[in-house]
Amino acid sequence: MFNKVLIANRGEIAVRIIRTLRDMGIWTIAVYHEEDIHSLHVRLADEAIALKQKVDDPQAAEILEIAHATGAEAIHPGYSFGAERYDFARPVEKEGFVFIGPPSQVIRELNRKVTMLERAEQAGFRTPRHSDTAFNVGDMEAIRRAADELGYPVVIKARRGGRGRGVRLVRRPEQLERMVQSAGAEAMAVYHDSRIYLERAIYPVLHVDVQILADRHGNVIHLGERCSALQHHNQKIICETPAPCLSEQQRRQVWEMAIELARLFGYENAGTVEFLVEPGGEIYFSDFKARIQIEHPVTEMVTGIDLVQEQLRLAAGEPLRWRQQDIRFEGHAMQCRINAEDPWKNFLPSPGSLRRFRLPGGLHVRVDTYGYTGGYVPRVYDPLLAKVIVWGESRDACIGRMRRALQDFIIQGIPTNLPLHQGILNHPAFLAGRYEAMLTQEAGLNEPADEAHLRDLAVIMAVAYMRRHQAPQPVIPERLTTGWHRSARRLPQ
Amino acid sequence: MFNKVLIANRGEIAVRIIRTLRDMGIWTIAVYHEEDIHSLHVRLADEAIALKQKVDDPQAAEILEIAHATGAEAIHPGYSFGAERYDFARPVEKEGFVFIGPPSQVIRELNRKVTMLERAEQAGFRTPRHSDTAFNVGDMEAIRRAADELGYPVVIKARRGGRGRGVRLVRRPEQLERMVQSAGAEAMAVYHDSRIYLERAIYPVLHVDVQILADRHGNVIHLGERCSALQHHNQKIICETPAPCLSEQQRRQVWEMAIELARLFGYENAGTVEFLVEPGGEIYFSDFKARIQIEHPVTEMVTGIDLVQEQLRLAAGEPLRWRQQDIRFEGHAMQCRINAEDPWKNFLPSPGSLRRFRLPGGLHVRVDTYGYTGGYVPRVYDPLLAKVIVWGESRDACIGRMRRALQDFIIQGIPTNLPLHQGILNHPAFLAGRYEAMLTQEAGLNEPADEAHLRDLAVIMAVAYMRRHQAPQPVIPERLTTGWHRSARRLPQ
Amino acid sequence: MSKYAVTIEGTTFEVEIQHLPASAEFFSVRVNGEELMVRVPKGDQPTPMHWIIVDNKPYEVVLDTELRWIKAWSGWHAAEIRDLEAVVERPTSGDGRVKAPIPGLITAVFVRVGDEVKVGQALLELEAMKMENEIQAPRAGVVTEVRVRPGQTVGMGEMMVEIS
Amino acid sequence: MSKYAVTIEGTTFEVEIQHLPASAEFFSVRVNGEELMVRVPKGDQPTPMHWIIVDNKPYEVVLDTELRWIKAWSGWHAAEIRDLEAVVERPTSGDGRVKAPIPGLITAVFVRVGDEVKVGQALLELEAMKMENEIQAPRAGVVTEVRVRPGQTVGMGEMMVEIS
Repeated sequence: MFNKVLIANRGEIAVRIIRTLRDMGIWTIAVYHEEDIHSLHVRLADEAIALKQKVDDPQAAEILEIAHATGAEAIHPGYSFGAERYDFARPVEKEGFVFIGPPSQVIRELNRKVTMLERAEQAGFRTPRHSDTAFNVGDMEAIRRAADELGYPVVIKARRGGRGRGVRLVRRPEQLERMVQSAGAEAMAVYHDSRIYLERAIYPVLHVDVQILADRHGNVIHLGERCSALQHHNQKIICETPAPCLSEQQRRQVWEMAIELARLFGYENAGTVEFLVEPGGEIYFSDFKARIQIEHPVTEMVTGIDLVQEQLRLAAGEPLRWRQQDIRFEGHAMQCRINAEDPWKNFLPSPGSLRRFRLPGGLHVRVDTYGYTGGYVPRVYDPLLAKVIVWGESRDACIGRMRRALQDFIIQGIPTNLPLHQGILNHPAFLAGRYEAMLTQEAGLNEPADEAHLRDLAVIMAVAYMRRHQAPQPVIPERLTTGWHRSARRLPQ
Repeated sequence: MFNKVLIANRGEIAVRIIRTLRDMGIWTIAVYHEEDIHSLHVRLADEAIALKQKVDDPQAAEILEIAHATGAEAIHPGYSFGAERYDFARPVEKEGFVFIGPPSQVIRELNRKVTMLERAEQAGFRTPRHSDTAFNVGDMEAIRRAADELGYPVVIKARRGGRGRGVRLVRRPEQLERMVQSAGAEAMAVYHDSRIYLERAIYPVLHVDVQILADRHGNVIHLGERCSALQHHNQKIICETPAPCLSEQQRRQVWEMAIELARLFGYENAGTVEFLVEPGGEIYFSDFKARIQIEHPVTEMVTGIDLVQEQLRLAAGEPLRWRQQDIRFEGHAMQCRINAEDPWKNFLPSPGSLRRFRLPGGLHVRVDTYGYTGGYVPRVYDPLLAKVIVWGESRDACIGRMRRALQDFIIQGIPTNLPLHQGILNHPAFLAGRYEAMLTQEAGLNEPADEAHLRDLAVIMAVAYMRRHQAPQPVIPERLTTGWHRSARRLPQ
Repeated sequence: MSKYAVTIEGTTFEVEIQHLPASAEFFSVRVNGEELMVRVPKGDQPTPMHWIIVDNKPYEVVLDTELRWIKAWSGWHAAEIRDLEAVVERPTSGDGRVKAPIPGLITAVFVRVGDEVKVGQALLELEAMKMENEIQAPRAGVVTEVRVRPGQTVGMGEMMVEIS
Repeated sequence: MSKYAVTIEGTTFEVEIQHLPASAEFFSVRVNGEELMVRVPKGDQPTPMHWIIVDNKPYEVVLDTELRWIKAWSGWHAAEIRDLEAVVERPTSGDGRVKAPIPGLITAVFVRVGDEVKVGQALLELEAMKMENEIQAPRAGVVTEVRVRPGQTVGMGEMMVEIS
């Protein structure tokens, strides 16, 4: 195994990888941009090197210079879209470092989304109908023609794909141009490639991902599926396994398809095969991610397997340690993404200081985060602050524990999307596992509260108001010093 | 299942129980003495009632008054010695509440240690040789006679037993009187019963405990053993499962003996059967605890079973949910007890404010604690502040993860015994699983450090010293303002 | 004694608070004719406080610095509070200036000067922290000024659109 | 520039610290002939600080308020520090007064006035936080005063025994 590994990522991703490396006794080299100096990953690593560039989008040259200087043997790209960049993986390999992921050639093939889908189609897999080619965003005439051919609603997707970025659902032709420009701009910012392609929209649709592990000796296994139908701002905010929305037959079907697809593309290391499932029952292969996902911990919870550890072993050329029949799935696991977003301001990002940050704990509760009391959510990165992952012997037990864990997660200093999760965890459609019904309704943000509880909350507000006035050096905006202090904003309904 | 449960305990015990109850959707009623107002259990409960008495030793009357007033249906006594008090359990039953534990009659029988051991002997179990009766501490003549008969070294034990309190190892006759007085005083303080009995010392000896679950329908299963040979101040500071010190045959033997003993005493609910194992191979039954132990989380880690949840189900009269063959033991688990004790002052208790309290996290790491940043370790209770529990697929993986977890546990404000654990986790005898060899050597407190590391530490000290001088309002004791500031104390070797 | 009207989730409560002489931690509170004991435990409590015991129920709360909302275990609740003993009552400022809540890049502007807008109507799109964020009208009215155009970066608090 | 001698785990290092003009966060340090860059990141750092980057290695440290020891990932290490530029060098106080480190109950006293004691020898037993705690002699010498007897309770910092 390696002695020194460089982690070319930031935030909870870097924290999560550093923890496994240190569990294994491997020396960890973190990199950080000045914005991230107060992130936990800088403090947990054995060595931390300042970068000139932002870390979520690393240029190979600077990272390789650091790898040479520190004596790293391998480089872990993390599991954001940076892990899927051929122009990062290839130089890493060429300079003689081990890239913790699939060979760069595989990454390149999987990145050409249209070609990849066509190869799968030729092998007999059903895919969502899509345009034959990718387009430059300037080529509106061709784009419009392709959209008309597919029929509305249509989905715009970035040619390079990943993380729900550069994705837009277009319901009516008159929205097309604006959406194409917006998607292209986002894709340019994220992937340095503004090209997009079109896909017929399947709506409502369930997103099901299958985790696979493949070694370079031809062995491929799957570690079950994850269902992450609940999306907000095109990001999967709640995810669980096993998927409540699949029949037993569909479950086995996606498992087998994932393994066949991994073999078809000659995949190696840990990867994720993404499917779209129509509530009617049709299953479409939609994407193959050359990495693990933000949601991988739910798979770790039900299998007991540390996926980052297996990534290292596979990248080091070791054979898989299990056959398919050795893998057992126990109980149910769920993950909530806690974002630094203000539910009172249409979920705008809310960077700032974490004045109080008390994590939930106890049996079967895991939190992956770069935050801590006194830490900071930087302005320049995505708003993912923490992931709360819980396990339960059943889905109900899992939901009960998640509810408790979110109640006990105390974050002061910035608003977060915690209330959105609490609303979803009490939504009848979610409790029934009917994800498709969630898509058309917005979850309320509050649990039903009885009069005695509201009375207590009113008392607390009154005491807080009074204490502000009594504070020795009050820093009170003028509008608070008397009368109605401000019309309270209602929550988005 | 119950709707409202009162938890008659404090600290990490109350926190741990509250979490499971809330996972199950049960309303939790905490009690607290003024000293504990800043303990996490007060903040996590649905309802928190102030007590006039100290909480670790609850008088039934006040607790019952609260149970009536709040509408509790059941009372969980926690898992300190208070859980084994007949004079607490009996009134709880009599007033119509469910006592979460075995029937009070069973508690009474198990409390009479000498009688209990004799009953086991009559049923064919080997027990350590002990005095025929318990003594008043004033009766030194009889005690001396009994000690001479058993032969030195001899162990003084409190008649009421439990938690290593009132226990003294006497190597030479001239130590006897002082040790008896000291043990008696401690037993009086803890159990309100100063009577003691004597046991022939088995030395070196391994302590092995077996977790059992029994329902009121005659079903008994075990959940494996725990090995906690590493004691400090007579408390088990490190504990693990499976026990590395047992042969496969010994392991099966203690499992079976535990089940037979549970049947012999008509046990119900979760209980712990304690054995002493001579390195030579002889196994002695030494105690039967009418409760789970501080160490129960390691069993939860390898079985996936929430023991507090099962206690509730069993107390509610439900049958066991598993047969013995359904129980599977996966991997290895370990627990370190983090005590508020100053390793630089002979492990004196170190109460005070938790200025910084950052928990380790990630996959398979659990921390049970009543502390948080801004919290407080009170002066009047025992020094157990936190338990770090980790799981690994092997013992080595488990130790690697525990090492990392302890490195990442940041506690500022008070000293703790963390360095003692770090020393043990690097001790060759511990790494080899040879517990018996640990008993005769003290672990060093530090990992071996190379020159470059020491150089960095020296730089840090120098910078810290300089910054103190530069602080705008230095609060620097005179001896720090110049010259050698104080002879550094060496750690206890 | 202080007296407030607090509206929470549509229900209004009249709350009278009396400091108990013995201690700064305890208050006697009268609400809807009931007498409750309230405790704000000392410790590291900042303003606004973050934990409180009301009638034996501990509440771990996060309060908006402007006291617009309260987060407790039951979720987040909007609140309005009025000091019933305040002599002068000032109106809210009624500010219709829409400022950048976060630094970022303007990717689209949907309104022009003279447009009539409704509460919640999309005004523009601001890209920040890797997200497209729709900025909505905080009040109904007529757009009187548009200071930004697509492609422009804005700083925190920079005025973008004015509605009056 | 400041200059210190620091002894840690038996090895003594001479450390020269130079503030870099540009920032209060960065220091240039010379130790054993090597030049190292040190950074004390701002933020909520109290005195003593709790994290620092030395030569690209982040250290999460807990320092004794009296700088007697440092806790880093490698464990706890005793340290001695001497300011090499201090003009007046005062001796350590050599205080032989043994004070109660914690409030508690005296359960046993093992020495009498006039006894000669060695470093680490047991002086008395103090019960506190449910534990019997042995209080040991901090230095060798002769017991000149014993102020406590078994059964007596002592407060924090109360003088119990003096050795000179």
